[in-house]
This record gives sequence, structure tokens and C-alpha cells, in this order.
Amino acid sequence: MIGVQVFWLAPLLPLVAFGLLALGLSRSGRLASALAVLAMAGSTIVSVLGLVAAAQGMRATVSLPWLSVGGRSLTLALWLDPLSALIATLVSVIGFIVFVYAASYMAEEPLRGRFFAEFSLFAGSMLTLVLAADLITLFLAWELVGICSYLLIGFWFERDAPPIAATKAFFTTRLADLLLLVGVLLLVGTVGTGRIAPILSAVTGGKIASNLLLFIALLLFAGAAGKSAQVPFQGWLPDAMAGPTPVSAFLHSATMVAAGVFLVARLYPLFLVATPALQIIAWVGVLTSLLGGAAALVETDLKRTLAYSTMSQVGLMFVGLGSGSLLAGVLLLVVQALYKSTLFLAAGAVDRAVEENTTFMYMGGLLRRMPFTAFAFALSAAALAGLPVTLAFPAKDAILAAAWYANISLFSAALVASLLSALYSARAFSLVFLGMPSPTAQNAHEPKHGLLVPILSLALLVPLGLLVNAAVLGHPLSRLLGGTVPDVPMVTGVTLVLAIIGVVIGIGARFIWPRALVWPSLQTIGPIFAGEFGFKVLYRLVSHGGLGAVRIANIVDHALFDTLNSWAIRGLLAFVRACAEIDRTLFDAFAGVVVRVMMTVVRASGRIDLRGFDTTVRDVGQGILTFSQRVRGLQTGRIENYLLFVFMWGVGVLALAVLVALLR
Amino acid sequence: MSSGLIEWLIFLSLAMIAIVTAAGMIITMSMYRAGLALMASFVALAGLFILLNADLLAAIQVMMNVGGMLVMVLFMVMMMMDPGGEMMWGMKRDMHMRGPGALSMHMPSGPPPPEEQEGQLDAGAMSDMDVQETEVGGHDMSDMEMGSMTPRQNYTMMVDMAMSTAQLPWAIVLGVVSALLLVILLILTPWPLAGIAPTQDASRVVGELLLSRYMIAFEGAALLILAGIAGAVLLAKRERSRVQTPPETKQRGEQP
Amino acid sequence: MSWFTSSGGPGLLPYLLVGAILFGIGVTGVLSQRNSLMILMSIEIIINAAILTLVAFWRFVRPDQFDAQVFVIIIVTIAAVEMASGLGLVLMVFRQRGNANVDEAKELKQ
Amino acid sequence: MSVFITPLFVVCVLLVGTYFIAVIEQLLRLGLRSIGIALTLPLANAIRLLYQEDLTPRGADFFLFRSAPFIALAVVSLVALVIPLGPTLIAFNPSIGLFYFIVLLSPFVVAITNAAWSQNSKEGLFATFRAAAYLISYEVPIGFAAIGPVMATQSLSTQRIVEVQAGLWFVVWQPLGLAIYLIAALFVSFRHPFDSALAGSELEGGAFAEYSGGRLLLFKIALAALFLLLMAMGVVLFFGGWQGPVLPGPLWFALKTFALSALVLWLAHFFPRLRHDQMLTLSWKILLPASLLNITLVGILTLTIPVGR
Repeated sequence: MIGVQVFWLAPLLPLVAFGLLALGLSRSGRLASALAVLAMAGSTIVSVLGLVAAAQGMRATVSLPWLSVGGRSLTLALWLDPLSALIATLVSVIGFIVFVYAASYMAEEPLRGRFFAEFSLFAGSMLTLVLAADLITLFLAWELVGICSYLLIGFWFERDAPPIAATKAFFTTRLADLLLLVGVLLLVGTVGTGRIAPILSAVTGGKIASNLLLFIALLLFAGAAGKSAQVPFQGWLPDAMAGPTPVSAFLHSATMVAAGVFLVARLYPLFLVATPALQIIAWVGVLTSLLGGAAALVETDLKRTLAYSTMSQVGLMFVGLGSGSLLAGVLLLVVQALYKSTLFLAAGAVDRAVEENTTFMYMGGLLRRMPFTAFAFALSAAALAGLPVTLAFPAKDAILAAAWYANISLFSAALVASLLSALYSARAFSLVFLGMPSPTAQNAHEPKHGLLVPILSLALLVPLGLLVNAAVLGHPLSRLLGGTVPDVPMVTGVTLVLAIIGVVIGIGARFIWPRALVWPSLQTIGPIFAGEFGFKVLYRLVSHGGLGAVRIANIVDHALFDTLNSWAIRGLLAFVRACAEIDRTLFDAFAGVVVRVMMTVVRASGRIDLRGFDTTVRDVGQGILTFSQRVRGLQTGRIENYLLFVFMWGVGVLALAVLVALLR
Repeated sequence: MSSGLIEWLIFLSLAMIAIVTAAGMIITMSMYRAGLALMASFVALAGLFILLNADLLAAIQVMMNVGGMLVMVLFMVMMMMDPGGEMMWGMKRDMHMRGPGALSMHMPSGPPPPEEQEGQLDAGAMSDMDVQETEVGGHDMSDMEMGSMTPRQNYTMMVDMAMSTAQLPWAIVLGVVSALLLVILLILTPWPLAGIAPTQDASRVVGELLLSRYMIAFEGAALLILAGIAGAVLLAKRERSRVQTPPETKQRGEQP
Repeated sequence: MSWFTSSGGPGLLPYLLVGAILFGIGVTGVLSQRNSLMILMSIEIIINAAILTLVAFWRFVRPDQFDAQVFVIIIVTIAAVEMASGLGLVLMVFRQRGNANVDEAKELKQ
Repeated sequence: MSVFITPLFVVCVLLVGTYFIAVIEQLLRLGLRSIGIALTLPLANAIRLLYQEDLTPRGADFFLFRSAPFIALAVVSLVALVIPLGPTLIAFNPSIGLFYFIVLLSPFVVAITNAAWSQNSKEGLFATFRAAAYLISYEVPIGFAAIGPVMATQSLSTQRIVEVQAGLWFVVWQPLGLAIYLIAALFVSFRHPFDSALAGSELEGGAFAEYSGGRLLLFKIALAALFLLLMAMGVVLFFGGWQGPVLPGPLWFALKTFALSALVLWLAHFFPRLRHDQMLTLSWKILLPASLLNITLVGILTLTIPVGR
């Protein structure tokens, strides 16, 4: 089978493309983009072949001896197994489409040669990471991915925001990478080899002490959290939107963010054995998911909204993984990659259409202007919200079902996160495509074919992706990876209902409420709701509880809203805001408490000092002062005199050595 | 003559060259000559390495140090105004100073003589001294009137030309003491001698060692070289903005 | 005395003596020279004395293990780096104050 | 006795070779028809220089000025020791022969800088700077170009490099290395396009401005001999040394060396003299990356094709 023999070409082709471009071919932008797209197409074919081979039960390993350190030989090794083949196919397919999109998106960019060189390196290193058969290779690719993200986010380095965002992303992930490195080295040092398969068998064989294993698992997860923007390291992700849109599309779907989830999935047996690690992962995931969803609800920038939604989705993946179901996490990873990249590509088209603006203020009513883009966006937003776009149930169900089996409180938190995802996806869609068009949106039109075709083809892949584990096809993913996706009918029902409620609220906020405002007595307030910030004002009004909010709320509340509905929304939004508030202030408050405690301790000890040791200290100080007045003469400030002292000391040491030798 | 005797003779002559030229580096007047002396010392050391059966190291020693010293010499000639020929020598001779001409001068001891109220000779003569050239291109000191030099001027000139600092006696004492202590230590310590001679091909074994056991050190040295290059370039680079802007602004100010 | 001769030729001790004398000369140079370039050169003498000692030990104590030669190569490399960065520093000092004499650099005191 | 005979033999061979190099130079200058003149002119020049008055300029550094030509000649004859003339005809065959060759090239530059500095003139000082700057810039490309054959042979011994080329000359698959080596060799030997340190019109003879008589003759011999040796090493590295059918090894070696020298001298004719900054640019910006590329290519070829072993 040819897929087994050539699978190592998948990462190699983009890397070779990078090499050629770096060697000077990048001068011509057209040539660079053609070369990069060709390389990606090649690696797509190769990885699909590899996936077919892996599905037929074939495995392969390719290794290249690198160097030997301390008697241990390190090899660069790639292997083909179901998980790596699946994710590699995902990366290369999405990569190919995004590359095609980027070829026309960046067509006017003067430096696109450099862009495509870095982008190829990005894709190549991600494919290396996915196919890596040993942890050292994986770590190298991991670092390369980090560097590429730095380069790509900061691609427009002459602007203000990108360099800062790039540096932030780089250092945040770098910190996490350091922890990962420690974990990897500990693991390699303990097991004695870098190969993943022996490591996993050693781990499951119970050859490592459980404390050490837990420590290693947490370190590895810290690295994964850094790349996947989980809670302590989440700050870089929204800022990373400063890069070009294809970068965001790729980075948020299949590459950088997926790397963390992939790492946990790759070493899943290790996490299964290290007992509390999975619970921690699940809770971190659900926390991130809630925070991300809450932030996505109040964000006014389209791309940043999508970034927060990525955070929340990746959090849900970790919930799935942390609940003990590998398949649920991987399934969401695959599906999320498809619809999130579609969303980003469509967002890029929308930005282009409304004159490079990214905030919602400049959008609205684009449905009629850009029907195809709207279709693609709607399809993938529906998938994001959790509606059953195709015959299959949404991927989130599996996560929630897994959480149901694991822990009821985890389940309810995940349920809230899932509701949030329905809300924000519906909100984003309605703000962009429905309602009254803004002045800039008046002149919007469909993007050129070079952008539209990739968007539509990716959008059409979304239902296919959802079908990846459909019962109709006989659960192909389960058969590929082994094991089953958890399925609880009750949970599915609850999720579906919640998703529908969320979508209805989200869209209805835009549709129904302005229509209800046609009451003559409230004509004056109408524009507020019909205008761009219907949602924003609502959120502000409910959550702030301030003076202006109260005024508007009184009118709205008494005059028109169904009280129940209003209260539900209000409670929800208060929660949302509170979450956002916690996110912002929790760490500050903690730091404040620590500082206060420290200050009290310091003051107390200072008081003791003053009373107890003062006199003695003063006497000693006086002595030292007089002594040092005499010593001061030694400090001439001349280098050669200092050198003389240094060498005198050296001669003294020598004399000591001679004395010792004489005495012996 | 036995081979041992020949070896002793070669050793003694090489050691003599190494020591004498190293000492010559410190006491010679011209820095170019100092650099050359150091180079000669290193080449003699390379000869000692060959005597010690370390041919590879001898070659490396010559390659690294001859190139390095030549660059050093270049810097000296460029920066320290050390022009060619016997200029310093001739200057010393013309000024009727004591000691052999080629040897360096040391800091004058004692406090400086009091400053004269009115200069007997124009102040420019001192600063122009080493710039004056004859039409042949050589440096000529004959037009300096040495007799008219005041004690104070003589003193400042001695200070300018001194190659060593005022702590020269201390330095000599410390050098001698440290060498003596080392010698005592070397004689007192019983070294575990192995009575065999090396047999393997050094270049192959060293190469294999460098790329296996000392891989990290090797890579670290590479990193260090990189850092050294970057640092040296950064340090030696002229800062354009600071150097070039003031004349421009001055010109702009003068033009209107 | 077997330290002194080895199969007729010079043994370990003569080489070590040469190394010690070179070290002393280097120390004298470092402490007495006025020009910072000359100080750098004196440091080179010290380093070379150390290298000579190392090679002599290799030859007479452990001729079957070539680790000492590896160390010598690395020391020579590091000496070259030190020289390069030292030259850069001296060049900068020279640009700032017009000479590179150590006894005129007294900022440490002020 | 061989200790005394071998150097004598080497020096004799060197002198004869130098004579032929001079003849080739004259032939290129005068054309093939005046071969009689070309054969006698070098000798006549040498005799003229020997009878010239030997001047030492005022204020010149006594020792350095006098010793510089001898240092140059000594270095050249030391370098000549490692050139293999035939299967067993080699004066000194250490395991690091090629490294030894490259290392001993730098003391030659020291001789040139000594000569330039010691003559106490402005032109000489400029020549000092230029010569020292060239030393830094040629060392790297020539070393990297010579690494190609070493990688293929896996040995630094010159004799071994020749033996390995019995089947296929290295020039066939390392033409880039040869080109770099030849350019760098012209650099090293201060030959025509790269002779601005000795530039006749520009610096009035540069490093040799104040030299005359026997010392100048010694310098000229040393320079020509250095060029000859570099060409000989080029033949060793890339053209299979003494390997060849029918004829004896030394003859093949001499034929190849002189053919290569004639070719290089002829090609060098077509280029104008480079300014010193252009030379540095050429060395650092073109030759260095090209030699790195060459090493990469040779590495890949050595690993994939088993020709070199």
C-alpha cells in the first residue's frame, strides 16, 4: 500500500517548500504561493492515502538517527497510526483549502513570499508534530509551531498591534513549553526512550511511580494548555487575531490550538493512569469554556468573538478528554476544526467586504449582499451552536454524554457552556448578516472567486465532518480509533433543546424584539434596539445595573417584555458578566491578598526589629563603618589595581595548595 | 647522537624561543613587534605539541593563533598609532633616553615636576611630534630640539609613551611568585605516569569524541562563537544615528 | 627521576616547568601592561600555558584517552571568542575616549 | 641521510616548477610564437635582480625587513612537503596532511605583512592592512572548498585523497568546490585579479615597494612557488593527483599541475583587478555561501552515491 510507504512525505513537502522559499524563491510572490499550495496539495494526497492505509490496519514507522547524548541515541521518527493519520489528514485538508484561500487573500501583499514561506513551515511543522513517533521530535515540531505562530501573528510587523500580540503569544506559549520540556525530559529520562509506543506501554505497565506520573502528566498538560489557550495561559489567543485572517483560520482550527488537544489525546493512556490528572483537565476545560463563552457574548469584534468561541470549544474538548472519553474529544476536535476554519474564512471575506473593519458596528444585514458567504457562515455557525446540521448529532453531544457519565456538576457546567456557545454563535450570525445594514455594509458584495470557492468547499466539508461518526455510516471514527462514543439519549435531548433555545434567543433578540417595539408609545426607544447595539445595550443594561441601565430597564421591563423571558435573560447575562468579571479580577484579588498578608508580616517583623535588635545592630554598624572607612582606600577605581587584587588572591590560593602539599 | 638527545635539544630550543618571545612581547616597545613575538611564542608552543605527539593540536594552534594575532596586530597598527619601521626606536635614540632602544618605557616614578608658567617651545610641537613626516614617507624626528624640553614636558611625554602602568614592580613580583609556587607544586605532586605512547590517529578519535561524548560542549562552543560574533559586531558597530545626525543638524543650521 | 625524562627525551616535568614560566610571564603582562590590547595578549599567554600543561598531562598520564585534546580544542575556541569580544570592547572604549589605556579608565570610582 | 636529502630534493623540484610557472606566465603574455624568449626571460630577470643593488630604506625595521623573504620561502618549502608526487614519492605524509597545508598558508601572509610593515612607508602600511584582511577572508572559503574531497575520502591525508580518486576524479561531481578553490587559491597567492596588496600601479609595489635585488627575487620565487603549490594541491584534491594511465605518476602530476596553472592564469587574464572592498565582498558574500552550498551538496552526494568511498 503506497500510503504506508510515503506517509512521511506529508510533513516533508511543506518543509521542502519552506526551504526553497527561504533559499530565495520567495522574491516572486506568485511563484511562492503556487509552490506552497502545490506542496500542501501533495501532502493532502499523501495524508489521505496514509489515512486509508491506517484504516485498513496498517502501521509504519520511519526514523532518522540524529545524535547520541550520554549514551542514548536520539532519533527523529515519524509513524503512521490511526490517530496521527486522522489528524494529519485533517491538518492537510484544511491547510490546503486555507492555502488556496490565502493565495488570493494575500494577493496584494508585497511580502507574500515571506508569508507563504512561514505558512509552509507552519503547516509542515504541525504535520511533523502530528506524525511524530517520539517525544523529542514532537517537542521540536512543537517549538517550530510556536515560532511560526510568532512569525505569522507578527506578519504585519510595521503595524502597532501585531508585534505586541506576537510577542505575547510567543512568551505565553514559551512559558508553557518550558513546563512541557521538563515533562518530556522527565518522561524520556524515566522510561529511557523517546518513542511514544514504549512510553505508553511502560506507563500502562505501571513501571513509573504514581506521584511522578501525576507530576509528569500535569507538566505535559501545562504545555498543552499553553498551546490550546487554556485557563492560566489563555491571554494570547484573542490578541492573536492581529495576524492575517488565513493565519487565524489555520491557527484556530487545525494547527496550534489543536496541538494541545492532540498532545493529550496522543498520550491519553498516560493521563488515564495518572489518576487525578483527568479531573483537573476536565475542570480547567470547563472553566475555560465558560470564560470563553462569556467573553464571546460581550465582544464587539467579529474575529475576537470567534477567538473566544475557539477557547470555549477547546475547553469542551478538554472536558470530553477529561471525562474519560478519548473519542468525544477527538470528534469535537475534527468537527470544530472544519467549522471554525470556515467561520474564519467567512469572517475574512466579511472584513474585506466592509472595508477592512472587524467590529460588528460596521456590519449587519449582509445576508442579502453576500448570500453565499452567509450560507457558509450559517452552516458552520449552526454546527458551532450544536444544531443537527446533518443526520448526525452534533459533536458536543458526545462530550456532554461523557461528562454525564463522569460527574454531574461537570455536566451541568458543560451544559451552561454549551448553551453559551449556542447563544454567541447565533448572536454573531445575526449581528453580521441580519438586521439593518450599516453604512459600510451597504456597498458590500460577495468576495472574488478565489476567496469564495475555498469558503464554500470548506463549508460543504462541515456536514461531512459531522458525519464522521454517524450511526448511518456505522461509526467510522469508532472503528478507526477503537472504543465507542458515549451516547445518552436524555442528554442528547437536553442539549438539542438547549441549543435550539439558545439559537432562538440569539436570533430572536435581533428579530422579534425590534418588531415588538413598534408600539407607538415606545417609538423613541426603538432605534436603540433596532440599531447596531441591541445586544450590547441589553448586556450593559442588565449586567451593569447602573443608573442609565435602570432607566431603560424600567421602561422596557414594564412596558413590553414578558417578565419571565426578561428575568431569564437578565440572570443569564448577570452570570455572564460575573464570569467575565471573575476572569478579570480573580488573579488581581489573589495577588492583592498575598501582598497584604506579606506586608503585615513584614511590618510585624519590622516592629520586633526596632525594639529588640536595634542597639546591638547600631553598635555593630558603627564598628563596620569605621572599619570600612579604612578599607575605602583600597577602592582606587582603576582596573589594573583590581586585577592585582584578584591575582593576589589567586597566588594566595596557590600558596595554600603548596602548603597542603608540603604538609602531606 | 641518540634520538633522546636530539629530542632534548629540540625541546630546549623551542622552550627557549617560547619563553623568550613571550617575555619579549611584554618588554618590546612596538606593539607590532609584540604581536609578532606572541605569534612566535605560539608557533614554538606548536612545536612543543609536535614533540608531545599532538600534531593535530599543533596545526590548530598555528591556525587559530596566527590568524588571531594578525588581526590583533592589525588593530594595534590601526588604533594605537603604531606606524611601521624603527620609529619608536629612533625617537628614543634622538631623545637621548637611557636603555636599549627596542625596549619599552615604564611609568616615571615620583611626582610630576611643577608646570612652567611660559612654554619655552610652542605647545604644538608635542602633539605634532608623531605626525611629522618627511617627503619620503618615513618619520623623522631630527627637527625636534630635544635640548629645549622642560622637565614637565619630558615627564608628560614619558607618561604618554609608557607601555606599563605604575604597578609594574608588583606585577613582576606576583608573576615570579606565582611561577615559583607553581613550580614547587609541580615538583611536590606525585603524578601518576603511564609509560606508554599514544598510538591512535588523533584526528579521527578527537572527531569521534567531539561528535559523541562531547557533543553538548561542541554545540555549546558553536553557540558561544555565534554569541561572540553577534556581540563583537554589536559592540564594534558604529551607531549611525548618534554619529551622523549632529553634523547634519549643524550644517542645516549654518546654511541659512 | 622518571618525571624528568621519558625514554631519553624530556619527560613530564620539563613541559610543566615551561608552562609555569609562561604562566608567570602572562600574569606579569596582565598586571603590568597599560594598553588593554596588550592585556588581552597576555591573557592569551596564560591560556596557552594552560593548554601546554594539559597536552603534557595527556601525553604522559593518559595517552590512550583523547579527551584532553577535545578540551584543548574547546579551550582554543573559547579563547578565540574571548579575543573577538575583547577586541569589540576595546574598540568601543577606544571610540569613546580616544585611547585604550586601562589606567585612564577610572569611572568605577566616580 | 634522508633528513638532508629530502628537503634538498623538495627545494629543487620547487625551483624547477617555479621556473616553469614563470615560463607559462611569459608565454601567456607574449604568445606561443616567442617560446624562445619565454624560456630565457625568467632566467634573465633573475640574474638581473641578483646583480641589482640591495637597498634597505632608512628607518626600516632591521630584523623584520631582512627576514621576511626568508620566512616566505621557508613557509613555501614547508608547505611543499605534503604534496604527493607519486604513489610513494612524498616527503612527509602525516594523517592531517591537508590540514597542515591549509594551516601553513597563513604564516605566508605574516611574511607579507612583515615585509609591508617593516619598510616604514605609507604604501607598505596600506599593504599590511590589505594582506591581513585577505588572510581572514580567504581562510574560510579555501578550507570549506577543501572539505568537499575530505568528506568524500573521509581522511585528511593527501596521499589517501589521491588514492581514492582512482576511479572517478572529484572534479566530476564537485565542480563548484573546484571553482571556489581556484578563486581562493588566486586570493592566497596574491595573483592577478586579487593582487591589490602588491598592486604595482596603485601602491607602487605595495608590500614589496622598498625591496630590490636578491630579496625581491626571493619574494617573487616564493610567490610563484606558492601559486604552483596551490595548483598542485588543486590537482591532488580534484584531478586525481598522480593517477593516470601509461605514463609514470610524477609525470602525470606535473602535466596536470602545469595544465591547471596555465588554464587558471589564462582565465585570470580576462578579469580586471578587484578593489580590496570588492574582494572582501566576493569572499564573504559569494564564496562563503557558495562553499556552504557545496558542502551540503557533497554531503548529500556522498551519502547517496557510494562513489567516493
